[in-house]
Amino acid sequence: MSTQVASTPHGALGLSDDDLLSMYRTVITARLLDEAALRQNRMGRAPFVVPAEGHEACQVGTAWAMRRGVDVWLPYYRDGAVVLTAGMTPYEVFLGIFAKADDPSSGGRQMPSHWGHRELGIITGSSPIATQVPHAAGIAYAVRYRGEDAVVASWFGDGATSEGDWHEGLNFAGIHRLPVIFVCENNQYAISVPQSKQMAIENVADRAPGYGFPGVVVDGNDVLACYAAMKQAHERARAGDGPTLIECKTYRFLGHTSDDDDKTYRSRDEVEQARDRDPVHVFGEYLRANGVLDDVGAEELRAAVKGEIDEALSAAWEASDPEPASAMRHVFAEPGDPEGGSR
Amino acid sequence: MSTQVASTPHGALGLSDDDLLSMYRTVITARLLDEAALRQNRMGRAPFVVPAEGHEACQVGTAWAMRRGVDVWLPYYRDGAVVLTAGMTPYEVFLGIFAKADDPSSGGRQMPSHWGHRELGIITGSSPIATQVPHAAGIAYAVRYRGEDAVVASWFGDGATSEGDWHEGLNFAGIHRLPVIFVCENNQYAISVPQSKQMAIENVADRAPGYGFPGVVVDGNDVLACYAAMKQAHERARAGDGPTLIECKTYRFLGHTSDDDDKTYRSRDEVEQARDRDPVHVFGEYLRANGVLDDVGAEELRAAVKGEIDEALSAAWEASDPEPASAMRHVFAEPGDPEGGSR
Amino acid sequence: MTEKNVVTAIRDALHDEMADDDRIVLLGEDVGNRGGVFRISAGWMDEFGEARVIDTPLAESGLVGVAIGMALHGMLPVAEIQFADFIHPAFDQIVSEAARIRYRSNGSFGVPLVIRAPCGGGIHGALYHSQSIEAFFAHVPGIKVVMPATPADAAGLLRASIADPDPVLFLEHKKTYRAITGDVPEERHLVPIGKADVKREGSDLTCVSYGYALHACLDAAARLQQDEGISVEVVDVRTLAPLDTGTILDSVRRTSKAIVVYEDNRTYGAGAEIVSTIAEEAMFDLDAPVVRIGGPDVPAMPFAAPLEHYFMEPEPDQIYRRMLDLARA
Amino acid sequence: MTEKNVVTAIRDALHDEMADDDRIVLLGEDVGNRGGVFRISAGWMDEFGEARVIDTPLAESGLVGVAIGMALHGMLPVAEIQFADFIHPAFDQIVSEAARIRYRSNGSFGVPLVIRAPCGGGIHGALYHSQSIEAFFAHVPGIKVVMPATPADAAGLLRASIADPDPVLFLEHKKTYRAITGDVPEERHLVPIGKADVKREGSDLTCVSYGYALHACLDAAARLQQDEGISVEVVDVRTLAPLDTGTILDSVRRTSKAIVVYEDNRTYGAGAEIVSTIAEEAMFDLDAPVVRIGGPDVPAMPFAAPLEHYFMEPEPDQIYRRMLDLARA
Ligand SMILES: Cc1ncc(C[n+]2csc(CCOP(=O)(O)OP(=O)(O)O)c2C)c(N)n1
Ligand SMILES: Cc1ncc(C[n+]2csc(CCOP(=O)(O)OP(=O)(O)O)c2C)c(N)n1
Ligand SMILES: [Mg+2]
Ligand SMILES: [Mg+2]
Repeated sequence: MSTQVASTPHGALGLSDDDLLSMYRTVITARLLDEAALRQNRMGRAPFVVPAEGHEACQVGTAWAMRRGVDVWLPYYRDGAVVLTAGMTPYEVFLGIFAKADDPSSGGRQMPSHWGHRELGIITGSSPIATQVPHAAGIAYAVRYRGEDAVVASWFGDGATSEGDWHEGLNFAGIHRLPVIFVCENNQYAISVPQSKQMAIENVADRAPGYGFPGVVVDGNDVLACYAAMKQAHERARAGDGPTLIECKTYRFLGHTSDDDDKTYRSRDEVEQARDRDPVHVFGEYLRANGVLDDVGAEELRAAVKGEIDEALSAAWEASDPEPASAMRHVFAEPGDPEGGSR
Repeated sequence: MSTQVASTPHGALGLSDDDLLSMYRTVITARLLDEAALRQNRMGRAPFVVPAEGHEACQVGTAWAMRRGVDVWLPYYRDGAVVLTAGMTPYEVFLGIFAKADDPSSGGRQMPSHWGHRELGIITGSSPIATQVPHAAGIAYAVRYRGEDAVVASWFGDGATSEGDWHEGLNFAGIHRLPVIFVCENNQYAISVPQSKQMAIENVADRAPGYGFPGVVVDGNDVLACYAAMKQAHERARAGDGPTLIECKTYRFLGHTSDDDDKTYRSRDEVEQARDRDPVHVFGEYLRANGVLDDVGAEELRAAVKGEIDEALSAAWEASDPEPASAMRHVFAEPGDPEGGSR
Repeated sequence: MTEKNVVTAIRDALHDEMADDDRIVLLGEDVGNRGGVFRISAGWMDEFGEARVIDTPLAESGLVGVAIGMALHGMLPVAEIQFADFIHPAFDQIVSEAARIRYRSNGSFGVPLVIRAPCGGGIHGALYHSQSIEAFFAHVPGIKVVMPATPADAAGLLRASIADPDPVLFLEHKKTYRAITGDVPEERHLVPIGKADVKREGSDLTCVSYGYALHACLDAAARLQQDEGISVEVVDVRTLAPLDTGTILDSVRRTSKAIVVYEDNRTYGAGAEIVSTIAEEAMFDLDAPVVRIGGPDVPAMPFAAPLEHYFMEPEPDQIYRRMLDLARA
Repeated sequence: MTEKNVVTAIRDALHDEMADDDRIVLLGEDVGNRGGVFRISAGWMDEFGEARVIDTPLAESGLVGVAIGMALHGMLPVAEIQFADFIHPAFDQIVSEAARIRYRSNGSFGVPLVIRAPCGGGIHGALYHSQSIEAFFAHVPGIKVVMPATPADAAGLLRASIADPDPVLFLEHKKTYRAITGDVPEERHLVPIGKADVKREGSDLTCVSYGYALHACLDAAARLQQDEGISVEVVDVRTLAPLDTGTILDSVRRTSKAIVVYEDNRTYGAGAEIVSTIAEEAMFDLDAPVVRIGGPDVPAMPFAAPLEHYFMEPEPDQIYRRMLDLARA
């Protein structure tokens, strides 16, 4: 059986067919969850949602190389599929979407998709872009200081690379050769601003040498390519060889958020053309071509996931809202609050 | 005569012997001015001075390629020799050192060496490091927007490259291919922090490709090498080819400022070794070797400059202090104030 | 006069100013094809050209720093911060640079820059799309801070801000954008920076407010007149810095009672300066202690509707009730 | 008890805490070989190792951001900002991140971070080495702001700040560093955050102050006692946020007169909150309007000696004279 595995591209990466099926299930979950959330938004039940559509391969591919319960995750708002990979459940995601009291990210205090989950090692994130990048470096410093084996990863968009914090975070990580991975999901737009107005270069990864560590460009619609790059970076980090910047070239299929109208700045042609390389289809094709999952199996999986999501959604919808006066709590520590953060 | 000129290295750069003598005079002026200022500091007459010693070649060399009265200058506090090249007089510099009412930079409001001179196109600078870098980009944008032929240059130390503003300023300049030159005077220390704790790379210039324009490393103790690099960058800028980052490798011979004690972080050996390549001597040697100035001439020039400086110092010392209640002025525009800035 | 809402008034005024003077450029994130997230500049990139409607990289410090450079070299930049909450990365460029350049150069240089920032809550924007930021900047000498609450003031103050030779932070409360309409003069009118405005005359007590909270105060004042015959004078501060203490003190001296209302976190908020000024200058004219209503001292407005409502109004109808208590005191 | 100056008290307290608990690290520009520009950590890089005494690149936002990361992962970072004036690039990391992480995560995460910042003027530091920054941060819920004025308070508040589970901005007035000496307990003593302290008892009027200005007030109070037999109670705020309104109001209610003194720019300064609180809560106890003395509203302290002196004291002996006037009112 292990010989059979090694004869496929995923086998060569050390992934079994079962691994691949789990990855695919996560990809499908992310996609169907997005669609369900968007429907809730149109129905007026979810005031704000952030679709990941188009980013599923690079999110699941990179996140898959991380270890649940060991590594530390600093995703950004578009990373619905990263947090599913880290262990968040669709129910928990919907608790956030409906701003319920039990939302693990914030108890309904933050906008949806501002992830945080202490038990899973997902560090609370905010709206201001790129602020998590120095946090990732600081956590990686602490990981090494404390002699832990963890790896820290921070995800962000192309837009984030323009912020001073991005520069300062990468620079610090490079100086100290920290066990941290920086993943840029380059979808070529910061809301409406095209890459050409964000930077005068083609590859964000080309900035990595300026910080003294390698930058890698991968096809963000190829889940295995993303996994492979991340796996290597993860090994580098654990070996004490320092950070890696991974740039995944991808595309966002929908508006920036449910508040955006992307027709103002992108042609429908451009979007349609990008959909030709929809990472969900690309992954499905790979599975079929390698005999991992046929059409019937794919349909069954889809239906199963859909059932799970519907259930999660209904349960979350029924959950309790936060108490109004609880708005005054947690400005400062309360007796019994956990200390610090991820550990 | 022109053939004779072209046969020397400086001739090949289009510099006549007279040009070279002017450059040398500026270098000597900077050095002697520093020494005089430091003596004033030790005498208790100047509470704070910032010596440029060691940086004279890279400052005069780069600044020499700029055009007085046309181009726009954004120096940092160590750039005593840049502002002399731009046209500031020793008298004006001493007005700043003694915080006199007529100090053109600030009327004695800022610490010495926080340069500004509207008539000369030297933009007012502050203490916070690297804030002038985005200003330079914005001025260069305005230069092009208004159809002017000017070139903008901003000088800074190696320390400045760690700031977010540095990243954001270079990135904007690269995107718009602006007529601006960024000059890094890399003396290997940000106060006491050695380069190895500031960045994981050897050359700051290697960051330029990340912004889509060239980076150049030059020997900052070789005034002609600095001039040559700047001249080329200046031509690029005027031709519409965009920014250049020039890194001058140099060394600061004295403390960071008169408040610093560099013995806490640098060995005397290291400093002595650097002095072997004192740019003033290197330049003097070049002049002698190329028959431009012999020892007698050099001594005469030195004596003449010293006389000028002593005179400037005495005159500035006698100038009026600012009126105490004038501290309340210029918070907002007063009737008759000039608009905007450099033009 | 034309009736418009606040966002339209801002759009029209900025449009006309740009059409009149090509030194003016608009720069910010998504101001180009997207026309800004509030669509103020929709179509302008085509109309004025890419050189004047500049989509910047996602970098607020650089954005403000570049705009300062432009202002130093003959242009009149209007920098748009997408949400006021994202102005914080530019704090150093605003405080250390824009606000200090004239002072530090002894008057040689000036920064004719306008920074526009949509602020305020109640629009389901959660912690990072709801903030009030006026207190931070009103404290900084060298920059002016204005915050119009009506369409006419928005248009007139925006024109005055662009005409001003010094940096002006122009705060636009997002909730007023569409909710507040009013008449705006057709012609180019300027509302002077530094002048408060009595938005409702009254004799029993003075209410001082600004921004969206002003409208809650006007509403409470109207109901108190109707319900209880209590006559509340409502002063719209309009400019936080420099503060028009004259208009405020005149009113308080007439009514002998004062209440100050603002949305921002209460403690060390802008209202503290107003209350303090009244206490120092008009204490012997007061018949009751000054009352201050500010937002709860929590880091920012939460997202969930019950929490957001609690932030905006911890007790039901609190402005009305505190006014009533004060009138009866 | 040992007599020390403020900078020594800070150094000794921080040293002992670091020796006791290796979760504590010090990071900042030049804290390593240079020992910081005020030499607080001289020799510590050798003593505690490079991993605990960290020379950072010249980047304040990154410095605070990295420290937040450390605090989120089991460490207790002390971030040194070389001069408070250079904290502004880190404003976003402090306001949007450090101060909001607990709130936004509904209590799941916390940031046990201390940010030390030498502030204040009168030391010939000009515009960018003289600033007061307390008003900006005292307004931000989620971060505590302390500003000791004596060696004992500096030591005790620093220890309390390190022990605190939330972010604390620890402000050190540079002019107190060497100018102010006093007894400091040998043993590990904590001064509670959020408690003001009556530094001089009195009955004729209450003076509320903090930082270096407190000493000018104590000096004026002593002279008034001697010259005029006027008894001034001097309250040292010590913690700006959360503000101990109880101690302040108790004193004002006893003396019936209040003067608030601070070095920072007057308008929208921290003193406005204190005056406002007194006006709201104790107006009927007052025999005269509250008096407020703040710094001139100019962008920052100028360098030239005549200008700097003017900033620190626009009229000769103004605190003494305003106290005297108030006592006689
Ligand atoms: C500091 C800051 N400025 C502006 C914004 C508004 N904003 C939210 S997302 C975004 C674009 C981000 O683009 P990118 O990083 O490429 O991520 P993407 O949304 O494309 O995945 C902007 C400008 C913000 N959240 N924070
Ligand atoms: C934002 C900011 N942080 C810290 C400082 C304090 N400081 C002044 S100069 C300096 C080092 C600058 O080093 P570099 O840029 O290499 O220039 P050099 O002095 O070596 O010429 C530091 C940290 C400052 N002025 N501004
Ligand atoms: Mg993007
Ligand atoms: Mg240096």
